[in-house]
Amino acid sequence: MIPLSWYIMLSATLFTIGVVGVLSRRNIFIILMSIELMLNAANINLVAFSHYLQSLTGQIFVIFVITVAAAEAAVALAIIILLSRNRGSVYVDEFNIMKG
Amino acid sequence: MPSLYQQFLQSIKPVLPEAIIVAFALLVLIFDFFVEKKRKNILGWFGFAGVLAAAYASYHLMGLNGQFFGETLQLDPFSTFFKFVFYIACGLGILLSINYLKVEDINRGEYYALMLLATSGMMLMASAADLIVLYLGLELMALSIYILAGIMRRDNRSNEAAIKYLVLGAFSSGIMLYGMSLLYGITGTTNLSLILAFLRAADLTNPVVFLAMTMLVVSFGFKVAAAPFHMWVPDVYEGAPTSVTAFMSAGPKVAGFAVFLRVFLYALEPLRAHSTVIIAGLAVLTMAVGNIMALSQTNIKRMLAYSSIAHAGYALVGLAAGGPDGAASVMLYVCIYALMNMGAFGVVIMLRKAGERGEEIADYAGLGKTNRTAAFLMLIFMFSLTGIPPLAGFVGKFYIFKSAIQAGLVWLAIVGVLFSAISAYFYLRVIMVMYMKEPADGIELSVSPSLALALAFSVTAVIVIGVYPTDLLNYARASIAGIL
Amino acid sequence: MIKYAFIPLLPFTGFLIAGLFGKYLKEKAAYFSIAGVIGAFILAVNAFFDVLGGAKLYENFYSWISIGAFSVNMGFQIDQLTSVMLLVVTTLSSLIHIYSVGYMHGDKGYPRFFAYLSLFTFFMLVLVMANNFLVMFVGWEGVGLCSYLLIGFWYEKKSASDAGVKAFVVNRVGDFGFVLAVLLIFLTFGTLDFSAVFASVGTSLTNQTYHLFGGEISVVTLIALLLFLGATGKSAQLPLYVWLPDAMEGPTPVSALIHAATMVTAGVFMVARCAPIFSMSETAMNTVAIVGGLTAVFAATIGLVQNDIKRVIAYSTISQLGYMFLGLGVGAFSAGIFHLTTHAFFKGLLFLASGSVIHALSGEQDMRKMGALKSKIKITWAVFMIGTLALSGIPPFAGFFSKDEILWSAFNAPTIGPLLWSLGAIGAFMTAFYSFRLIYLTFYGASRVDHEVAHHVHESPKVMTIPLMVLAFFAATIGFLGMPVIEHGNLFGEFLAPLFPHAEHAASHENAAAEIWAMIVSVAIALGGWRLASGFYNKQVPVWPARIADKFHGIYTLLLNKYRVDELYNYIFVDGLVHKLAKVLHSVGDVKIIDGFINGLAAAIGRTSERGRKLQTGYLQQYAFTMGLGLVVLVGLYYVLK
Amino acid sequence: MLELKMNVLGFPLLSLMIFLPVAGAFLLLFIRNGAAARWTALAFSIAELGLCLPLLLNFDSSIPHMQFGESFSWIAAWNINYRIGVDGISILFVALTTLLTVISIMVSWTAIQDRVREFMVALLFLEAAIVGVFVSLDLFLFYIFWEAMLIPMYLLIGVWGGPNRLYAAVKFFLYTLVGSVLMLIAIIAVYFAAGHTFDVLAIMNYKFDRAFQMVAFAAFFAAFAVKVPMFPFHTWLPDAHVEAPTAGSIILAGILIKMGAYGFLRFSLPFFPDAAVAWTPAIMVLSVVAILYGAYMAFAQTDFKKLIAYSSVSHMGFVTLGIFALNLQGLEGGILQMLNHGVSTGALFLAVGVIYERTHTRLIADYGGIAARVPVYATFLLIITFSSIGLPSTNGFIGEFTILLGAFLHKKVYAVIASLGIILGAGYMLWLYQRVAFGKITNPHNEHLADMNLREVAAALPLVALVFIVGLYPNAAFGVMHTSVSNLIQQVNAKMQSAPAVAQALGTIIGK
Amino acid sequence: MVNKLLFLYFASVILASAVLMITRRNPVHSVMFMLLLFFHIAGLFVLLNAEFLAAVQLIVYAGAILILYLFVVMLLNVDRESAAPRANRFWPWMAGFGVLIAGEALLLISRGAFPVEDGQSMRLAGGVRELGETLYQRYLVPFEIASLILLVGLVGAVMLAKKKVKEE
Repeated sequence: MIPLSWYIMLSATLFTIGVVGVLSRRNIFIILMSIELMLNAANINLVAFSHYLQSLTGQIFVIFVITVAAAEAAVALAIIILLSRNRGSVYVDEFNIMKG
Repeated sequence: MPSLYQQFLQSIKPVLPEAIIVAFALLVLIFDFFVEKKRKNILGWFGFAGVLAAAYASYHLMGLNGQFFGETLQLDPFSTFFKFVFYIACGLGILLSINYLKVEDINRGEYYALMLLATSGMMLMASAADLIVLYLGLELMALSIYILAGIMRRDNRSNEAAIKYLVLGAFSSGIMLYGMSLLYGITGTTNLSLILAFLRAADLTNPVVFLAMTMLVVSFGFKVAAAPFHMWVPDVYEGAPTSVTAFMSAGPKVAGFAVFLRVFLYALEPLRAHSTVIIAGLAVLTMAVGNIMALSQTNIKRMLAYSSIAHAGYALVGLAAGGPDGAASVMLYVCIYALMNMGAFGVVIMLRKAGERGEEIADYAGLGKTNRTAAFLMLIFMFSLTGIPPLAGFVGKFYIFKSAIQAGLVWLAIVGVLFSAISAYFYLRVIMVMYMKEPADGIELSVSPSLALALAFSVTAVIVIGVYPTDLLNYARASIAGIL
Repeated sequence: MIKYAFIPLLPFTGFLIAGLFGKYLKEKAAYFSIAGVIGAFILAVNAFFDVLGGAKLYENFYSWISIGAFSVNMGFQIDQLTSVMLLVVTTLSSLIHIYSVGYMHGDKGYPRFFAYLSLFTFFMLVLVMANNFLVMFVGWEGVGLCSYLLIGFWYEKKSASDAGVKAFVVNRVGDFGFVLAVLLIFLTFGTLDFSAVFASVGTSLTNQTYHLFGGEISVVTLIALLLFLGATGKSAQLPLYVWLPDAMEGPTPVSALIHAATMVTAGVFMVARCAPIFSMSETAMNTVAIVGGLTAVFAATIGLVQNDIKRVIAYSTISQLGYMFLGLGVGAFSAGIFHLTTHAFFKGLLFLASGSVIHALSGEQDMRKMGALKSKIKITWAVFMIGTLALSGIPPFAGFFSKDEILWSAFNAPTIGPLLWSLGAIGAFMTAFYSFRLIYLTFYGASRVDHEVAHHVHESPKVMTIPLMVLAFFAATIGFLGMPVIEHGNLFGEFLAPLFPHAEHAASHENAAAEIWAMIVSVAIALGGWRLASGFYNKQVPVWPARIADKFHGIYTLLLNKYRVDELYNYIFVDGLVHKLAKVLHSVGDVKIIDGFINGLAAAIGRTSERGRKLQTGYLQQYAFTMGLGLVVLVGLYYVLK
Repeated sequence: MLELKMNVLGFPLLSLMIFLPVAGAFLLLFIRNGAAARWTALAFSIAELGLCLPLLLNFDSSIPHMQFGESFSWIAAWNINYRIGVDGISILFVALTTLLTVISIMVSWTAIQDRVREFMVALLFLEAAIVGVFVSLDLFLFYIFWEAMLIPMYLLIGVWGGPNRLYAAVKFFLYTLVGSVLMLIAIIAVYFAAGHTFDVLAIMNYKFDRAFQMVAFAAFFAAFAVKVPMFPFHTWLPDAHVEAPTAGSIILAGILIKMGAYGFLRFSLPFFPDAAVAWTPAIMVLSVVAILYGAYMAFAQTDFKKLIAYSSVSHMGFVTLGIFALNLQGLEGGILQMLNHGVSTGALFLAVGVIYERTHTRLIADYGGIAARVPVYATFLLIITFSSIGLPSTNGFIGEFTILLGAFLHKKVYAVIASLGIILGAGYMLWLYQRVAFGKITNPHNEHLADMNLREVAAALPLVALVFIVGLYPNAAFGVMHTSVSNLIQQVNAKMQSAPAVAQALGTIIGK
Repeated sequence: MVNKLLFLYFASVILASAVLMITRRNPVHSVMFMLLLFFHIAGLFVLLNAEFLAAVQLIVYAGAILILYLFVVMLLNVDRESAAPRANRFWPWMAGFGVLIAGEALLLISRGAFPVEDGQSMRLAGGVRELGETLYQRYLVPFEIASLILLVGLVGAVMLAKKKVKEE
């Protein structure tokens, strides 16, 4: 049988990759997708736990996470459209009028 | 046999306030189609009525306690207390917006709907008995506010605020979610009471528990603007429309503290030994960052943003203190904070008019001469934020530091009061500019009945609570009694 | 005996009327002042006879300060010493008041002047009538205040106001000692009442000693020395005499008042008053005597070469005060007081007469611009002459008797007696010399008066000359109250004797022959001084002084510049210890260190804030990174907290 | 044990005294006209002064208890009560406060032309807060008033002050606030240590353990030492004084800085006697340093007000010296000296205000020779100068002497060194007077200086009268405070855990 | 054993495509790798007996959300090769920081204890049906909230992204 910790290790690694993506890529799309990576990492955890704990809550949680991700993506992409319309750029390091 | 309607009412009763808010939000969305652009104000007042109705409902449901809907929702005095704070935040937020939206030319019905939906999200956060509800309530609130922050579509700063808030918010909820998943994995449940029950019996040296807790600290810290998770705050506060900033500085932050209290003082109570240290450390850092950074700000919104970070720091002191008194002090504090901070933003909004941002502190020069009332209100709010008696801000801080000392965190209280003394400098600077500098040229204010109402309410509250805090204090203490 | 409270209160009323209503009364204000002082005089005479009749006048009006065991009454006492002082003060004061009517005529501060004079008299009367140390201190400081006001009367003159400030501040140095003495007296005796304190002197209360600067000192000595420090300030003794010569910046009647009747005599009076304490301490007595003797000589040397007529007299006052302390120091308390009395009359006379001279010369004070005035102002010359004879100690004028008694007592003092006597003798010689130098330079020789001034030389009005003549009469005759040698000839001494039972060293009159010899020697010395002065200065054009001045140029300039003590004090205390140090302390202590720290702290926080702003770069990813970093650090805490 | 004697007057006198000025301030909010605002404020302040009459007449100075007491539950959850009362110490300060407020309003009559109404509102609020500080018998209530007073004072300095007012106002505010917040912590700590009470009288009877005392005393000290101000926490004072308008300076010097010393008396000593004794040497040294240092600073000043401000530092050094002599003489002298300083320095600032209003300069060098033009003024200034110098028969002497006596009985060396301050005091004050009043008129602007008018004389007269009344009959003041001060000493002695180091009086020293 | 092999396969593809996703210059490529990743996560879900979720993962995540991304990427025309650097200049630090996080997390997790470490994996009774029942009974409120969230997303997207004719 697959040890539970394998799943968690996998998800932790995936989570980290997501974090690295968020921290290093300039393209806002990639950043958003990296965040999806983080969510997916959590999802893997939830499903794995759900399976090992014999509890459905984890799976339910995942459904909601996916829903939220969808809504978030919609809003995020709308804002990106605005930004690219107003600024002509999708690179996050160009969005720094406000600082200090 | 009760009628279907009665059955429905009976079943929806525990979430009646939330339902009312949501219903009004939906109605606002629908009416939006029929109200012409000039008269969108009506939608604002309609939304305000919704808040009042929900408050009335909450008032009537005050006796209804317990877990509902498959133990996902908790009704208790604690959540009710916070709901009232949210009503204040939302109600004031709407009142502040009504005229402001016209000035900014973002006069749209969706605005009020989103504000109401955000409020319902906060309410769900406060009464969440399950991590899932907590997560969803938080996302509902956050998502609404991302949109509100970016609602000035052609304004670069508003766009930027929205994207920064959204990306960082999503990043933090990613962390939170991961933390929650770990917590679920360890305890096998997402129900807060069951988590508490599990942890009481569990081996707390398990590093994964610590990891999960830390991740929750990070994401909740993000919501309440605790350093070092605060960095979005100044930019977002500055970029967002001022009315949204006002709402944002009160609502989500208070909601953040609601879940902070619920999760850390209740569900994760067995981990207090660790969480106290972490929260105390965050409190110090937050107070330091907020107060020190505020010193050199020239934009009043940014200044208030840092000030709100600092205030989160004080509230964290109360959280670190823990126990019924610590919790009550946080509750009292955030309530008072919401009032005075929204009042201050109200004055900021007054200065905003077409063609002039009125956001620089220098713009306030001579306000004490040109508009005595506005200046006087700002004076009261600034002194209250500083924590000078006999204004409400003092009572809040007093309770916080009292709880900290009671919990033996004297050093934390000392750090707190010292930073609070430093904070006097930047609050005084506003007063100084208003009263002690000559006005550049005539400042005209955009005053409206709604704004006047909001300011009158908050200034009265700030003074009355300052002089006679007994009732509010007792209410806060009673609200936490029996839960912790 | 409540009526005697009016002795000070009448002049005070005069002060109030002249002060408050002077604006409306103009020169009429003087009458109220004079009436007040004369009233006081009459009461003083009354009191004198009461005392003579054996009455002990002691009265407490009310409890002034009362805290726990500390209790001081507001009250007065009149004993022999007081009654003598009362007479001296009120007489002199009355005459000076009257004289001033003429002298100050036309001055724009006329009413103010009389108000101050009356206030001065009031405080002096309070001082002498006090029945405890603290009430005495009221008068003590009060006369200081008045001297400040009167010396600086012509306040538009910087030198005048400077002199006023100097007088007060130097006096304060003395008061420092007085206050400490009072504190120590209270600590030792538990009371400040004179009679109670003096009654306890010598009891076990005074057995304690203090360790001071490595030495051991008995409490009585300490008290006495501290009191004497006060006296040196008030009575212009070394080293605190510096204010007195400057005090002649005030109008001449003021100088007369200060130098003769009030203020400077306060120190002498106080030491005499505290005779029971002083007598208990040999150290203190010797200190008093030596300081007195040294001052007598020291001031006389300066007097030798001064050219300002009032300045010469001023230094003579210091010198004479030295004699008084010399007398007190050797235990001849009544002799000291006697000299105080005679000195009051002849010094008052001299000052007022010099005022008359100055008045005649339209304000000229420099003796080098005088000469040959004898014929022009005859009355003034005559009284001046009497005063000078009295001062020089030429019999039968008053000064002779009192000074001689002091010298004789000094001679009889154990151990240091001869030394003290020689100091006194040297002083006496120089006194005679400079006194007659003054006479010759002023009234004899060739006229060096400016031509313009010369036309206006005139005798003073009657209102000035009559007081002069009265004073002259006393200066000539009052000495007979203290006849030496003759049995019961010393009425004065016998009157005061009950107060000074401790005066062990008081000169005995048993050795009459020796006393007469000593008398002859001292008269010879005085005459010698006179002769030398006449040899030097009784010429149309004196040559010798200039030659000697050339020959001993260094000493001459040193004397002319008053040993440069003023400059030294100025350098060390005023400039150095006060102004320079104050500036340094201010710029370093307050500005650099304290405010530097505070402002530096504020600036540091401000800089932190400015630097912190740079951390808030506006880059979204940096914000996210900070969050991540926070997470990592918090998670890392696990290893700390575990 | 101290009790709170309830008020039996039939009307709440002390509450009235706190809230009458507040009522006046509210009334002023509806008055637009500057002249009317002045009269209203004056009327209220005089009415407040009038209230002192029943206060003083009905006060029983033979008992040490708190009188005219009122006590209501305020914040029950924290056991906070609205509890007020006066004893022989605080009653004097209340009276002084009301008097100086009237005078402040009178001197501001023409000096304040800008925003008169707001000025008067601030002044009345200030008065209310100060009276509140002196009558509070609940630590929380006390702290409320203590801090509340910062607001009007900040505004008085900042809005109506001199050219550098912003710096001065902020410095004043921050300095005081930093000290105060530390005290707040200590207050809360005391609350818990003494069994959840803020009741001053109850805390007085509670014995704290020594370690706690040491720390809590230090925290209270922080607040009070800044307020007094003691060396080296004094640098806010010169700035604040210099920039404040005349009325502000009068209140600041006259009353505000007394609150620090009052705090020592009311709280530090009875709460923490062991710590007070342990800290005494340090405080005595600081006091002596303040006396000399303040005097030296005064010598270096070229600004009229700054000089007086530094003289305040010096004089307040005497006050703390007296208080921490911890004997009857020192304590009573210290209290009296506070009143004296209130009168004298208040009058000095009044004098500066009068002349500043005419010349608009505070530089000493711009004056000189004005005695010839303004004799009444010169006389007034002279009297106050000598009161400040401590001439016997004026109030200043009584205070300084009794303090020196107390200090001398405590430890001689302090008194000896402090006495040097008397010399320096005469020096800088007379030098000041000389530079201002004497000499020839050097500044042509002063040629046509107008003398004090009737209003100004009327404002000055009560102060001059007090100078001599206290100077000649100080028992009027001592009599009121005797019982309370003796009781304070007894209380401290009774609470001392180590051997009683506080001498009741001379009994132990003299009675051998 | 087969399961373990399958897991290893899924895991390695997931990680590889994740790394590729965040490193590709062209966002369209990234989206493609994301797609690959989602498929393999779905595979993992199957492995964990969560077939329904696997389907949701594919339909909603891959089918809807990812397509939305792709759509916007195309819309904004940012898919072409750009000379601009794809990562900020701190990316090596960030990568190192990632290693740090991963190290820390893995360390804690490896030391951590879970209630069920190697428990027998068995099939949950009811599967989709059970899931549905739980969702609509116990988790009714969250479900309603989710609907509100979607509504907010909808309103927000429409309001923000729509181009008002009058506005321009």
